[in-house]
Amino acid sequence: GDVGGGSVGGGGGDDDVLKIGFVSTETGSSAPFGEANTYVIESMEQWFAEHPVTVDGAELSVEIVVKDSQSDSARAGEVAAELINSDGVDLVLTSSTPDITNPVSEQCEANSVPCISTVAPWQPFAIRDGDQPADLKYSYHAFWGLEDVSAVYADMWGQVENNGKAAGLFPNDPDGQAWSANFPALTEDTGVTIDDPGLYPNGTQDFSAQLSAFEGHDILVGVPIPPDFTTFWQQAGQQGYQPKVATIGKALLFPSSVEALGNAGDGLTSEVWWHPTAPFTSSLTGQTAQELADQYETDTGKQWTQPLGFAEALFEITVAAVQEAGSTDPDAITGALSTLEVSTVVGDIAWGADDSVPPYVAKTPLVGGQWRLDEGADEGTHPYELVVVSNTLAPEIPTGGEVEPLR
Amino acid sequence: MDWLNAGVQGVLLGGQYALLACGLSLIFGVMRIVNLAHGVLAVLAAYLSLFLVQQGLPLWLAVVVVVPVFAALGYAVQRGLFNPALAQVRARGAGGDSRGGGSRGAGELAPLLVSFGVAVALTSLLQEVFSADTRRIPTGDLASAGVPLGPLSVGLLPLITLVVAVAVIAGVQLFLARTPTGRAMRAVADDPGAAALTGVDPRHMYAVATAVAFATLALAGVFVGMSTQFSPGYGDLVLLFAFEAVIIGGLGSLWGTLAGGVVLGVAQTIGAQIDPQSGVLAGHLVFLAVLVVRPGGLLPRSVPA
Amino acid sequence: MSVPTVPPTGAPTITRGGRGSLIGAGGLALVVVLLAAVVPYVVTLGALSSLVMLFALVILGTTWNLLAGYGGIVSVGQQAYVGVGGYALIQLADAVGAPPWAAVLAAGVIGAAVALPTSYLVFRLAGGYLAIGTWVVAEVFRLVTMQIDGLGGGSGLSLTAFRGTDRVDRVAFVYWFALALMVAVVLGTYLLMRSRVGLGLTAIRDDRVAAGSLGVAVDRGRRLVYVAGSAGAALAGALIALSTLGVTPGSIYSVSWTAAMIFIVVVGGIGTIEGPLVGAVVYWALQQALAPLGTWYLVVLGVVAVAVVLLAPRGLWGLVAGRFQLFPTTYRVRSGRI
Amino acid sequence: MTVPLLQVAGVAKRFGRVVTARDVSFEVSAGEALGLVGPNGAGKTTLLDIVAGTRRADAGSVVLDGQDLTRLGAAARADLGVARSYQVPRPFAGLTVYENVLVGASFAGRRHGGDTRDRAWHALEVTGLAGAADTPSGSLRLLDRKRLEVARALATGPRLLLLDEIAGGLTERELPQVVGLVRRLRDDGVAVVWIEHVLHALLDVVDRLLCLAAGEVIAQGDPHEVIRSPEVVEVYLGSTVDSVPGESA
Amino acid sequence: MSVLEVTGLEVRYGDLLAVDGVGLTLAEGETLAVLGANGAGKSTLLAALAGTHLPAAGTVLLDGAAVTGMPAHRRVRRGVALVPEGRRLFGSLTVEENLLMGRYPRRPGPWDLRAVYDVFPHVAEMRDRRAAVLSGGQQQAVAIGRALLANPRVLLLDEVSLGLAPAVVTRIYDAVRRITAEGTTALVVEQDLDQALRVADRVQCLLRGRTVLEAPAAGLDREAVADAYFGITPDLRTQEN
Ligand SMILES: Nc1ncnc2c1ncn2[C@@H]1O[C@H](COP(=O)(O)OP(=O)(O)OP(=O)(O)O)[C@@H](O)[C@H]1O
Ligand SMILES: Nc1ncnc2c1ncn2[C@@H]1O[C@H](COP(=O)(O)OP(=O)(O)OP(=O)(O)O)[C@@H](O)[C@H]1O
Ligand SMILES: [Mg+2]
Ligand SMILES: [Mg+2]
Repeated sequence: GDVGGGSVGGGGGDDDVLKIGFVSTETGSSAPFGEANTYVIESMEQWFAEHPVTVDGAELSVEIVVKDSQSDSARAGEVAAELINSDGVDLVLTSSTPDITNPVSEQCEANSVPCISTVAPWQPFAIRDGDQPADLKYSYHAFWGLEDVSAVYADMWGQVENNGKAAGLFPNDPDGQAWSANFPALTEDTGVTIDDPGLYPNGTQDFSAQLSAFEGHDILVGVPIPPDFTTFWQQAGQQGYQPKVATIGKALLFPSSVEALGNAGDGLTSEVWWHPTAPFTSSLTGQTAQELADQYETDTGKQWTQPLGFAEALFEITVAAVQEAGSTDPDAITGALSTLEVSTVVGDIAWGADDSVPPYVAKTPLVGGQWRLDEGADEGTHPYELVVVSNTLAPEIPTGGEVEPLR
Repeated sequence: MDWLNAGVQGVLLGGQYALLACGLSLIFGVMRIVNLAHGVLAVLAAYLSLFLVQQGLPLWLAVVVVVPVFAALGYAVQRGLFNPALAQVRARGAGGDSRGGGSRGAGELAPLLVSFGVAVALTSLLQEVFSADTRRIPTGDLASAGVPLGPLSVGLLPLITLVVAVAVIAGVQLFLARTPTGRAMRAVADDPGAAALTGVDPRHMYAVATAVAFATLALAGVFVGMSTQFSPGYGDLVLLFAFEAVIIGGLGSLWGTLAGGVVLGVAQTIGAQIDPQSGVLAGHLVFLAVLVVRPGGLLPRSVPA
Repeated sequence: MSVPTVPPTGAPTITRGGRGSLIGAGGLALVVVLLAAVVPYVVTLGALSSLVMLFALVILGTTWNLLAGYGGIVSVGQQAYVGVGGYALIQLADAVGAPPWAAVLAAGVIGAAVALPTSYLVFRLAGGYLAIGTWVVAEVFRLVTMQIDGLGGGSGLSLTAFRGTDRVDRVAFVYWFALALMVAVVLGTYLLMRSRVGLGLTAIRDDRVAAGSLGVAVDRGRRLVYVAGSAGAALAGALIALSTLGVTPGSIYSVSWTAAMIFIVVVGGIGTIEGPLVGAVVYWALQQALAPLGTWYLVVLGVVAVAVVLLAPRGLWGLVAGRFQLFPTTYRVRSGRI
Repeated sequence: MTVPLLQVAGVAKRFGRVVTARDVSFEVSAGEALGLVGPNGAGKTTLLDIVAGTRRADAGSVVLDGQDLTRLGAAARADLGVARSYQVPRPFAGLTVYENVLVGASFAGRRHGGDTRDRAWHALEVTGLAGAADTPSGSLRLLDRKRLEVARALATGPRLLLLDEIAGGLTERELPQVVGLVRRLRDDGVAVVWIEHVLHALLDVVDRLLCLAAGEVIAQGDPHEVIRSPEVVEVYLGSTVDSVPGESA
Repeated sequence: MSVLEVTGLEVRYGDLLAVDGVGLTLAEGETLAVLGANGAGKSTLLAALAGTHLPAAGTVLLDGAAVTGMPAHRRVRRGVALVPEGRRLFGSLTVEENLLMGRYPRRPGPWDLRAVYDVFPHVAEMRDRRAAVLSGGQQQAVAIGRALLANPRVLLLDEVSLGLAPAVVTRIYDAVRRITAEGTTALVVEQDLDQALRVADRVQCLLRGRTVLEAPAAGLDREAVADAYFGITPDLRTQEN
């Protein structure tokens, strides 16, 4: 036989089964990202059991193989290779943080298997070495970019009187690098200059150097990991640094991390990539965003999180692409993805439609939000609420108020 | 002014490291165990306190509960896991039954690997129980409160942490230096076999040492839990800093550990003041520099060859 | 002048390994032949990729055992060289354009070249100090790497040299190459330990001062071990990068590599050539079998580590093998005298 | 016996306040045995360390056969023919007795050429350890450990042999074996320096005696004269005066 | 009633039977010297009496109560104190702290710090030094002092002269004689026959783990004892257990 001919390879296997591989993050430091994945994968398995995918009149049963990246990029690449080469999946889904999406996409490129990824701004996904987007043939990414974040941020900052000076709190990780490399130029046009004292390593325990450099900056912007932001924000309080508006990516993503800030989380702003009030519905289940979020809260008892919609969207995209391709052949799926248009629970997604991004990137709508503390919240309900305060980029998503300056 | 501020903040940071390092130093000094589970155990203490606080206990009462619980846990862990592992170190040291294909047994690595196993398993168990979400022990306004100190403003919580660290270290140091039990503990550290000949049960004494270490670690865990957001894996992030504090200070010297924590803290803040990217790196470089100049640490209690 | 005041009486028979060892070695050779000539044709490409990880683990375990088990240098910082190897591979293959096999070997050489000056720092320390010191050195490597823009900073690098190659060719190449490398490393370690140098190294491990008084060049010996062990870690790092097609500083410089090495060596049986082989297979098999359990996988891993140390202190190999050695390094004296 | 094999001149060494050697000088020729006595803590072992190169002196020189060893490390000196035993034995616990001795024969012993294994075996036979060749050295009892110390040193085929308390704890009947071994070595042309508190054994074989107290040579020369000198009687052999080492510094 | 009574004691290291059916009795205030060649099993016997290496068979009665399987640290509290081979002081503790470790079992009795300093006046002078920097002879004195502070019923001394300068040996044994003269019951293992015969009331000779000679010390011939070491004196009253 041939080398590696022991069993199916990628794209092989039964023609009446759609085998989806999912590299999720269930353990390790990024595990909160994976919680929504786990929930959606389970409900999708039920859904597909009752609703097989119909392709050209033939019914495909759907099988989902999940592997845990353990929050480690080497492990992510390893399990992606296993999914492709041992499990023989037809395509690979993955999400959340470039540390995971990029190695998975590399494996898919090397093994000629389609890969659909999300929950990572497109710049750190696309730009892997040097400053040019990589030339990817099998990877398709759906998310927004830093130009969108900066526009949203600028709009939010415009709602609060400020001196046009912003302090940048960027870590030395893929997100921080992308933020610090792109943000200053992007916000300059809006009259805000960002002072970036340099990328600090994750896990930094003392931010007094940053705090002394930040004095006199009305705006704080950054993408720290949650523990680092808590450390920073507390030390800011202790050492008397008080910006008018603080817009923080990543660290404020999950309600639990905002809750962990105590009262100090009130009024912090952040980009919002998915919100239950958005007027979108799932192309698979027909659930609205609100229904999906409510269902999640009922089933898990936890507050809804933004990755939820995107986990759902990954499956919507998959089914649409396979139907468009008319088969599970990897090249056919890749071909279908390159021009795919689909309306998902996170909004309209279309590849090849936007010349300002690489052809394998499809952008999703982005708005801005502010965390508001509900002082009178009952025991057992969630004390913080995320209110949409900026929708210039996606007017279809309704706002719930204006940015209030920090107290 | 910035430099002064950086220095002061560094000292406060050092207090945090020293508090965490105190138990590490005790275990390292008495048993030569490099306890890799120290960080995650501190996190466990934080979770436990948080749980109690969520049950409605005031924080001080939670601490009063958690510290003795951890002392008991330390006693049990030592008797159940570390003592058997240490027995192998000694078996190897005495040559013991080393007959056979050159295989020498885990030897001095046994405690290291046991603590590693505990760390890995415990981290995952914590995640299973508490999920990977980040938490914090609520402190009201304490966490972000500052107190003016001359021209500077320093955090109240870090100040309290430093004071507690100094108090704990002084207490443990006094216990070791002045009480018969402390003396017996040092004797066991020198020669457990000879200590047994004076009526000390080395295994019990080791367990007492670990109990004390765990009590201090629980306290450190509570302070970690108040001052930052923690998740099951958070312990690894600060474990190395605590080790550095122990080693800079020198084996077996708790005052050294405090000094080590402060040196490391100041190195990090001053380093960050020079270049915000390099705070942690500067701490590491100062650590290595100290070791190059004084391979025994700053204040080693010179232990005989 | 010299000793022989008593005439040689009843010269002893000195043997190293017996028939058991020969049979065992034959068995091992057979396994290697099977791995080289049969396995690739009967398993999936995915299985081959994960076997590459097994081979890398064997190299990691074997070289860490060289360090700790034979050299007495308990380094917790070998991830420094895993990282150096990974980055060197990608730079050589992508930026310089070296063929992958040459890039891997060169990564090993670079690892050795970095280890040599580092050893002067590390050797000032001993015991727990050395363990923590090496860990800090590895952190310094990671932090410095993260500050070099050319190395991708905190994001790391992707390996692009393989883009466009046929995947079967790629997987097959990496597989055979890793297999050959593993065999070379294990055999090389064995021959080293069997040689006079190996005897000297064991003496250094047991008592440095006494070894010195008997003419063993202690510093040179330890340095040799450190440099060779680090070169091995760098080779493994290069293989890992080759197989995962990229590196990120957090992952390739992760202390979990060293944790894996310690697990492999101690669980397998330290101070033997066979131990790390057994340990690597156990570690890899646990990973393969239990990874779907998510969190519980690590719980099991931790419990296995504790259980083996406490219940089988000489490791799994010590448990099954007793006096038997597949790779005989010790001498047995059958005295001519009574 | 014209040019001494070993020339130690003006050696000084202190640990903090404790002086363990102050301007110590002595010589030993090939085929000569020098006994080294003195109160506990006088600095005998330290002096041996300095000659063997495991410790560096603060001042002074060590010359072997006209070659200055002062800057050489222990291994280099072993290569030149200096061998020693340790007062507190230091076996390679992970190796068998035979392998322990093989280390001596394979490194410093290599300069003799010939078969390493034979040399190792002879050293075992001479010291009466041949029967224990396969025993893991870690499980030897104290006396056999001391024997192993001597065997390892012999396996290097030394020109200068430094022995540190190899007779302590032996019975009256065992002592003559040790004495005989030292005598044979000396007669073969090896220079021997032997530290020993078991005086009658020492006096049986040494050609000269040197007495050290608090780091200073207080008597040197004919063994029986040295042993009768008042200072030696006072600080070493027994009188009311308490010799507190280092204290006189 | 005898303070210590041992019958049929067997102690093993793996397959090796190091002490093979030894019996002995120690009356109050008596000093017994145990003699024998290297490896005869003397230290092993003491280890079994002190509880650092538990016997495989036989009984050890202390004041009539069985302590055979009791670990060392509990046996000290009952009054068995061993001065081990090689002194084994706590190097990082001061001399006085080392002595105070002897007080750990808190047994009442005549020995306190003052009494020990009286016997070893030179030790008093260096009470604040770390034990590690003492010379061998000084260490030996501290080790004996430490054992005395436990106010033992039985003091076990294992080759306390090993590696000591002649002057020191004399002084140490002077002290031992003074201690036993004050009524402390002692069991002494000693290679130096002259010293042993001078300090002991009775001697017991071991050969390969068995008792080969038991006799009062007074008038005993050195040569006879030495012969017994090697089992070449059938005419002496030997006792096989
Ligand atoms: N590393 C060290 N640090 C401090 N003091 C030391 C050190 N090594 C030895 N000493 C001291 O130096 C002195 C001489 O020690 P040395 O071992 O040479 O004595 P010695 O003559 O061999 O005694 P003995 O007959 O008891 O073996 C002693 O007081 C000892 O405590
Ligand atoms: N830890 C041990 N492991 C194995 N065998 C041992 C051990 N200790 C002693 N032995 C053996 O037990 C026997 C008795 O040893 P022991 O030390 O009791 O003799 P001893 O009479 O005290 O001799 P010495 O005069 O040398 O001190 C010896 O054959 C010795 O080899
Ligand atoms: Mg000496
Ligand atoms: Mg003995």
